[in-house]
Amino acid sequence: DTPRSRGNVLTYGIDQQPDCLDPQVSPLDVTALVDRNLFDSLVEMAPDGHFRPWLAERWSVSADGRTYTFRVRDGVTFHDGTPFTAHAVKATLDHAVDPRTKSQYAASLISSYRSSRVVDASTVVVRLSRPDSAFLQALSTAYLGIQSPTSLRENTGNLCTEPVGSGPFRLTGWARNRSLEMERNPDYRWAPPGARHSGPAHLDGLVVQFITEGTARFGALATGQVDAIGNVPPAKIGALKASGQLRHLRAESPGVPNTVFLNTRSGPLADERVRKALLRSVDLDQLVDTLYFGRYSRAWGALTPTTPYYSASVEGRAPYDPDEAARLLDAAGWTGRDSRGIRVKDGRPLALRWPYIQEVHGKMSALAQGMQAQAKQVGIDLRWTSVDAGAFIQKTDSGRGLEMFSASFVRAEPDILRYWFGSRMTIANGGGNVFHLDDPVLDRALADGAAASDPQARAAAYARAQQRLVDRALALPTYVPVSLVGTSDRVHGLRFEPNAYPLFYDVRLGDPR
Amino acid sequence: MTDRLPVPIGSRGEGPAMTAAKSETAVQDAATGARERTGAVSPDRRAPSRGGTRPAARRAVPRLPGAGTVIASLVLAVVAVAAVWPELLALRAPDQVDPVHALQGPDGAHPFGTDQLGRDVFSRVVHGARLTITLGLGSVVVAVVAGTLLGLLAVAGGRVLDEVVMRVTDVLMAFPGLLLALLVVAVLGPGTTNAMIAIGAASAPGFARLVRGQALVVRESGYVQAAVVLGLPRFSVFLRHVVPNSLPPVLVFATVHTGSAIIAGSSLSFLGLGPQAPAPEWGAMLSEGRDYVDLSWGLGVFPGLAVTATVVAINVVGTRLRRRFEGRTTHGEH
Amino acid sequence: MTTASPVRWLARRLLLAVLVVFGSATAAFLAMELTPGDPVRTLLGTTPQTAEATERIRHDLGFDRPLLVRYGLFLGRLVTGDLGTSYQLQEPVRSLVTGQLWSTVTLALAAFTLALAGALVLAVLTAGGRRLPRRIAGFFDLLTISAPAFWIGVLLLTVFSFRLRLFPAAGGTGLSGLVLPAVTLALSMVGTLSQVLREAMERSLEEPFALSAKARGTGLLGLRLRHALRHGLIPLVTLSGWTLGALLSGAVVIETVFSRPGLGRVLATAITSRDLPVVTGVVVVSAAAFALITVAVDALYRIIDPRLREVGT
Amino acid sequence: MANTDATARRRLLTVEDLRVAFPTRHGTTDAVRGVSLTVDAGECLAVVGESGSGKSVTARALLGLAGPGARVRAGRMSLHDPDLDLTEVRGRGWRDVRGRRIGLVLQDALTSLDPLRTVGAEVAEALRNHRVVPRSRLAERSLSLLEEARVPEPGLRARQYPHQLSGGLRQRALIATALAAAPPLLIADEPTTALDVTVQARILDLLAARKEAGTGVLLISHDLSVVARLADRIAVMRHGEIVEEGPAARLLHAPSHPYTRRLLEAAARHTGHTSASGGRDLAAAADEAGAGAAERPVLEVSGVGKSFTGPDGRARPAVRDVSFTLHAGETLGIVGESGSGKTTSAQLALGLLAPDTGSVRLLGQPWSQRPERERRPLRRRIQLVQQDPLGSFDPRYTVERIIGEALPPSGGAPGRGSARERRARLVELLTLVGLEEEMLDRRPRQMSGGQRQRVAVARALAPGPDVIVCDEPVSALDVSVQAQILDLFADLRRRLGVALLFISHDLGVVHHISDRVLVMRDGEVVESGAVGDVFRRPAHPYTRELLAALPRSSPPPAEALAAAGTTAGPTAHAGETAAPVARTAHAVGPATALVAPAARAGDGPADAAGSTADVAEGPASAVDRPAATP
Ligand SMILES: Nc1ncnc2c1ncn2[C@@H]1O[C@H](COP(=O)(O)OP(=O)(O)OP(=O)(O)O)[C@@H](O)[C@H]1O
Ligand SMILES: Nc1ncnc2c1ncn2[C@@H]1O[C@H](COP(=O)(O)OP(=O)(O)OP(=O)(O)O)[C@@H](O)[C@H]1O
Ligand SMILES: [Mg+2]
Ligand SMILES: [Mg+2]
Repeated sequence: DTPRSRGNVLTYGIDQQPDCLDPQVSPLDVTALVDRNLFDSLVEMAPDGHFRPWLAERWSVSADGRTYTFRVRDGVTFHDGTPFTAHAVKATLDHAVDPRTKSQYAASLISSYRSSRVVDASTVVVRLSRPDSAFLQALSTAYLGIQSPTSLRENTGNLCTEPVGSGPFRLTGWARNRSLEMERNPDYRWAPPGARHSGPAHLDGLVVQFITEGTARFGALATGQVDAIGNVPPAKIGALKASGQLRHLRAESPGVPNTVFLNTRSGPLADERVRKALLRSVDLDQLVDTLYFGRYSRAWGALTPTTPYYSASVEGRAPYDPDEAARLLDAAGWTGRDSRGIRVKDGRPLALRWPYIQEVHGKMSALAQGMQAQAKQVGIDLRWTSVDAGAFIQKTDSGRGLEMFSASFVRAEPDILRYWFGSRMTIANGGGNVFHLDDPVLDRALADGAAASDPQARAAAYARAQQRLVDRALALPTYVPVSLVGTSDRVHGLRFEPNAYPLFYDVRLGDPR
Repeated sequence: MTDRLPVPIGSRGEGPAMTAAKSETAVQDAATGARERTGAVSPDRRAPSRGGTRPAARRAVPRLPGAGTVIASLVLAVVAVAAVWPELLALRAPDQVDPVHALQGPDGAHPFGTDQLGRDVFSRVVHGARLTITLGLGSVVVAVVAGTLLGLLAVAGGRVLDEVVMRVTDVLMAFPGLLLALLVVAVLGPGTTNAMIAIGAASAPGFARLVRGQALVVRESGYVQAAVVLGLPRFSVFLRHVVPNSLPPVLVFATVHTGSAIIAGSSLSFLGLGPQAPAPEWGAMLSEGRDYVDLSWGLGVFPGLAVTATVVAINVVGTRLRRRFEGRTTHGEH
Repeated sequence: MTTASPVRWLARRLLLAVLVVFGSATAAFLAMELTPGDPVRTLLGTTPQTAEATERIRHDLGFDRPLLVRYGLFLGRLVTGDLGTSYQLQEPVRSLVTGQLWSTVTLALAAFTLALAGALVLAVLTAGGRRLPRRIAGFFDLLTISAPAFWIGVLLLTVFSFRLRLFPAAGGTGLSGLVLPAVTLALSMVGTLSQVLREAMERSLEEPFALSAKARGTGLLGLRLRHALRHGLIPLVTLSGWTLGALLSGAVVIETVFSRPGLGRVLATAITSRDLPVVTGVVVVSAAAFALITVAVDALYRIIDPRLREVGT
Repeated sequence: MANTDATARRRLLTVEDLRVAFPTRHGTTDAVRGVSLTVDAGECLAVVGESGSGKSVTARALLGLAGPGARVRAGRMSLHDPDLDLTEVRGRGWRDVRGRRIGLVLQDALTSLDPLRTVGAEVAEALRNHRVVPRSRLAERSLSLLEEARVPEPGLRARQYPHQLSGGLRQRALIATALAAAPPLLIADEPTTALDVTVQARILDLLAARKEAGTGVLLISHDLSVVARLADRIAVMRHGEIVEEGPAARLLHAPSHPYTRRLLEAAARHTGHTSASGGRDLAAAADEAGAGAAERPVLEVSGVGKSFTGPDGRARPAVRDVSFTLHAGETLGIVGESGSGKTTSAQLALGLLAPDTGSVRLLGQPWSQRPERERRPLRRRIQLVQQDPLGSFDPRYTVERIIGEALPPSGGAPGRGSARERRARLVELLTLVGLEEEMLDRRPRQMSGGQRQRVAVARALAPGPDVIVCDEPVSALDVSVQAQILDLFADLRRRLGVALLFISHDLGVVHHISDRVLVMRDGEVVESGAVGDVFRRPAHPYTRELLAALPRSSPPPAEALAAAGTTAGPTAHAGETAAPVARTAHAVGPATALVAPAARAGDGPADAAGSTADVAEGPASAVDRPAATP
């Protein structure tokens, strides 16, 4: 497998592998990464946060914000030869919300979707149940990539394994646990405006190879087994830079950073002072810097800096301050100490249960252990405990049996905050508000942000929301996830899309430059 | 290891013939040959050779402990000290982080270097002994207890129960051990105790077969027949003669098996299903440290060496015990 | 008597094998039932879902029916050879398993062959021979038995792949990608195999027939090859059977360390995501492999040891 | 018969002052201490001696196979013609000696052929090792070798595996392998020990034929009566030394060393030379003790049959329609070759197996038909002494617990108060079997074979049984110990009036102890009757065959005996000076010993050399049957 023998095909090593390639089914990052090459979206999100036409030539929004009318592009064909029309849009959106699809993510992205009506072959009207300023962003993601209606109709059993889109590449093979192969779509002429070229992709093909072990993935890159890798282990950045033939590209992910969500409803963290103490007891600057070798930055707020409407005002609000943490805890009545130095109140130790799933959160174990050790200094016992996925979901579904859990969420849209913190977005309602947080001030700000169409109004509303979260210490943001891509020096033209997934359409393999 | 964990190697009772209560000597040998050689001597071996000049008897003469045994015992002693009183050897607390000094190579202050959080690898290895050994020994205890109960039940409970128990062990053995352990962890959740149970459960069927085979041999023995002839009730014959005489070989095999149990425990930890962080279990240390091996080589080498040395030592000492025991039971004349 | 029984014997063994397969599938089914948490929610992953959607899926997958009914349906499908469709991957389990089987089988066979060859060479060259080579071989055995496979794997990978760049670092498809994982697995087995083989050979070298053979002028090598080896093969075959059986259901840790596809990892993932059809599917396949290997092992005994040909069962 | 012309023969082997020592944990064991011997072509030198006397080690040392770690030294150890100094042979050099110059038939005949290879392959191996014939002729030559070794149907046998052959056939095949490369000297180490009497004879015939053909034979045995048939000269070994050596006739008739005499006594007893006189003696004694009770039946076995299901699912009868009655105070012997159903019969009698047909009554009550729970109270009335005393004890128990377990729960006071009584009872039992009180603290492994069997007997006596079933109670024991145990049985019977069911494959032993005897074959009783009658006038051909196969040393006329006793000088090579003639002269010989088994030589009445003449005439041949495969 020397690089030469692969010809004009790029091999990309990644740690995750897709479960299902039907974009409307899978919630995984890697699905978006792969499907972006197979599917096109109605609209494209520009780096500055506004939307540009793609498969939709143009669109209009009704005054009440609940009706979107799309005029779709001509001359687009799916990989199976089906021409792209307004019917495909309706079929895809209906497919996303169809319970039989068992969508794990796409449906929730367009939870406001009510119905579509095909006016003619090139016009489709989409009705929403409420104004949704995040709707276009949702449509811009790969998760709402448009599928061939023929395939949706006739291929129902195999949508996961034989996805049919209109993207620059089409799927030719998928060996589970090993690799996934795509070849160039020679008819492709409908690249989005943000692309650097038009027409078919430069690459003849694209191979995504699944290499779960970070060291092995890096080794594969270093030995030329692959041309590029995602999720470069931070520990290997030094080696990567030291090698003359390797490059690395970096993009901070938009959305909610890696965040520890706190049980504000019961247990010790129901007390705001304890939450604030917790935030001040961990030296995230140092931990994140050490553990991620300076490649990641710590997060201050509930949105990452690259998310639209990020407010820098939250930065530096809750710095590492163990003395202040101790004062707060004393004030909250956690004054006793047990034999291990953990604070005690009313005979109960200050223990915070923090369950995690090895496969999902295992990679942040070092950070958690660092936080654990530091929190222990001020007398807080962080119980970072691995549990089975079933048990974890049982806990998060009920909001009981845990004080904290961590998650991050990639989405270039501030409305994501509502998903996690909106009082209505409890688990039962398909949201992520595990602890039934009910903060009217926050709710108002989030509602304002979602309803407003004026950018300035949105910015103000989301700034209020972000500040509120920090002021009340409703969550403990840790670090900003970064999409770290390492490439050999033969790889040119690699870019990131707004959600920080690498784009391969413009990539060219050439001589080292 | 990984996938070796399941079988207490060679303990599949009377061997591959899944049934066979009265097994042929050769089959027995096949089973016993696989490392256990617990002295399950076929009962009907006539004794054509008078006197003790059969060559096999020569092995019975216990040799003086060789250098290997001495070194192994020393290693075990050090491990035991570390397990019982880690503070005596360790330089600092195992969970004391020091991000500023993360990933340093071995030097005076940190004989084994530091890990990604700046924790002292040496101290963690020392403190890891207790967990690792607990996990190993604990799972062996689980396996022996469960296996023994199951095996004795099979022998004591009559044909139907025997058949049922044996089919159950067949099924359990058809599950590769690590996967069985994974299933058990899935049911019980990760953690030290559950890992112990998981690994124990994976090797219990092997022990059950061993105990059963042994008990069947004992049941056919002259002294059990003698007790029956004396008119002792079945149950008391079983309790007084069959049980106590079936167990010693099992216990001896358990010592040898402890080594594989430790490796199995570490494998489970390696997969993140063992003791919880920041507990310095050796397998977990290797698992967590594997991305940093090139930055701090001590992190990738010493915990592995610790597992290996401990298991080697247990094997050496266990094998010696086993040999002695064999010498005593199978060639009793000496 | 010598020839009449094999057919009956085989029939009985195959019947038992089928029993074992069904038993294993049942055990897997029950284990999945016992696992805490709502299976439907678990297989939907950590992304929250609305209650209606969850219920809908629960109904679709039949989880709203009583346990016994589900078990009955499960068995029914199993009898017809239908392993079902993965909840998680929405792909037929049969194709999923066959897709992984090749990788597992190549690794297992390669590692096993290496280990067997190593063990044969080690044991035949040293059994009953001079003290020093025996000691060295014995120590090598012990070392390989005692070093955790994942550790050996990480070390080999670091040295031969990252440093020396002799072999691909990850999931190589060709022969070169097979070398390191196979060697790692082989190393973890060779010690046990050679120990067992050597011990059995040495035991047989102490038997009167070996002395007899010596007394008629047979040399040590001839003694090992013509006499002791055959005797050593019996425990070796037993052990090989289990080892291979275990390998065929996947070497989870090795697959993880070397980022290789394989049944083991599929199963491990399926267990954590509660993908019952995949779990039972893989268990059925590996139990079947195991049971068949056991039959093969027993058949081999009969070939190796003529005494067993007449013993039956 | 005598080797008068020994000097004329070609010398094959000279050994002088051979010493073999084994290093052990407690220093070195001197297994052989200064043995000298010679063997000529066409001559048989027999080395006899008790177990552990160093016979096998001597033999193995000649081939460089004394054992790992053995230190072998010799003043001289050489083969002749061509001369080869064996002390100079090293490493691979031995391979030319083994099989080519000296053939060795190992002691463990039944296990000396590789069970995983065909008999033919084993024979061919010897041929191949020494390149006796070209490869192409290996098979053919193997067959002719088997034929020479008197293996019937050699073509079939060559393709069979050892376990498919009977013991006798195996032994012959083994001899064929040893003779393959036509070594001028053949060493046969206990070639007949593990074999049935009927087979023994044929093996000896075979060796005799080789001897006639000019092969020098070094025959090793612990049994003088076996070697008597073949040996030209006999060397008696003890504690690693040759204590006496001389022409066979002289040694057998007029042994000079006391140890030799003891061996002869044991041998005589073992083979049951004399008529039923011994048995009658004992029977008479029993009659006196048991007086009128003698006719009361204690164990009635009527028409029992038992089948075992073979591996192929077919039932195979182990015992068919066996009936017998054992009366109080009587001893009933059961003889028969291996697999004839003796043990099964015993187990049926004991109620350890349920008969398929027929029934057993114990003390007039139904026994076999009852469920075990009801049988339990009665169990103490019928006890068992097993073949392997060591195996019959729980290895963890002390003698006190072993016998204590058998004592009836103390009657009156159930509390601790009876502890002393129990102990007194234990001591009493030990005394009865001739053991000291100190034995109580021993564990099975800390006792000798004889002591163990005594403990086993004490345990059998402890519940106060009416019947004791003895299943091969002495066959695991040394010849000399055997005698002691047999005496013990006789004594106990006389004193306690217990009825014995005595099982053995050894006719001599059964003859010695029984009143009546049952001869079994293939699960059936072929003959039964008073022991004297059966032995003197065997009715069934099989019984005759059994008796005929008994090895015998020619019984010397009494006068000759006396003469030999007085005239034979000390011929022993080593160490021991010959015993004073006077002490040995007056009552030497097998006959004497037989009559008074319990006694040391000299105690018994010198009656009855009157003899086994009739025993000697049986059909001298019968074909070996392959051992039944289980
Ligand atoms: N390899 C050995 N190592 C140590 N001691 C041995 C060895 N071989 C034999 N001996 C000892 O040497 C002595 C003589 O043994 P040998 O086998 O020659 O006896 P034997 O006369 O043949 O007895 P038997 O009639 O039981 O065969 C015994 O005490 C025995 O224990
Ligand atoms: N438990 C059993 N299962 C199957 N077959 C048996 C069993 N016990 C005995 N047999 C068979 O029954 C037959 C008689 O055996 P038994 O042990 O009674 O013979 P024996 O006369 O005592 O022989 P030996 O002199 O060898 O002890 C043999 O063919 C034996 O193989
Ligand atoms: Mg001997
Ligand atoms: Mg018997």
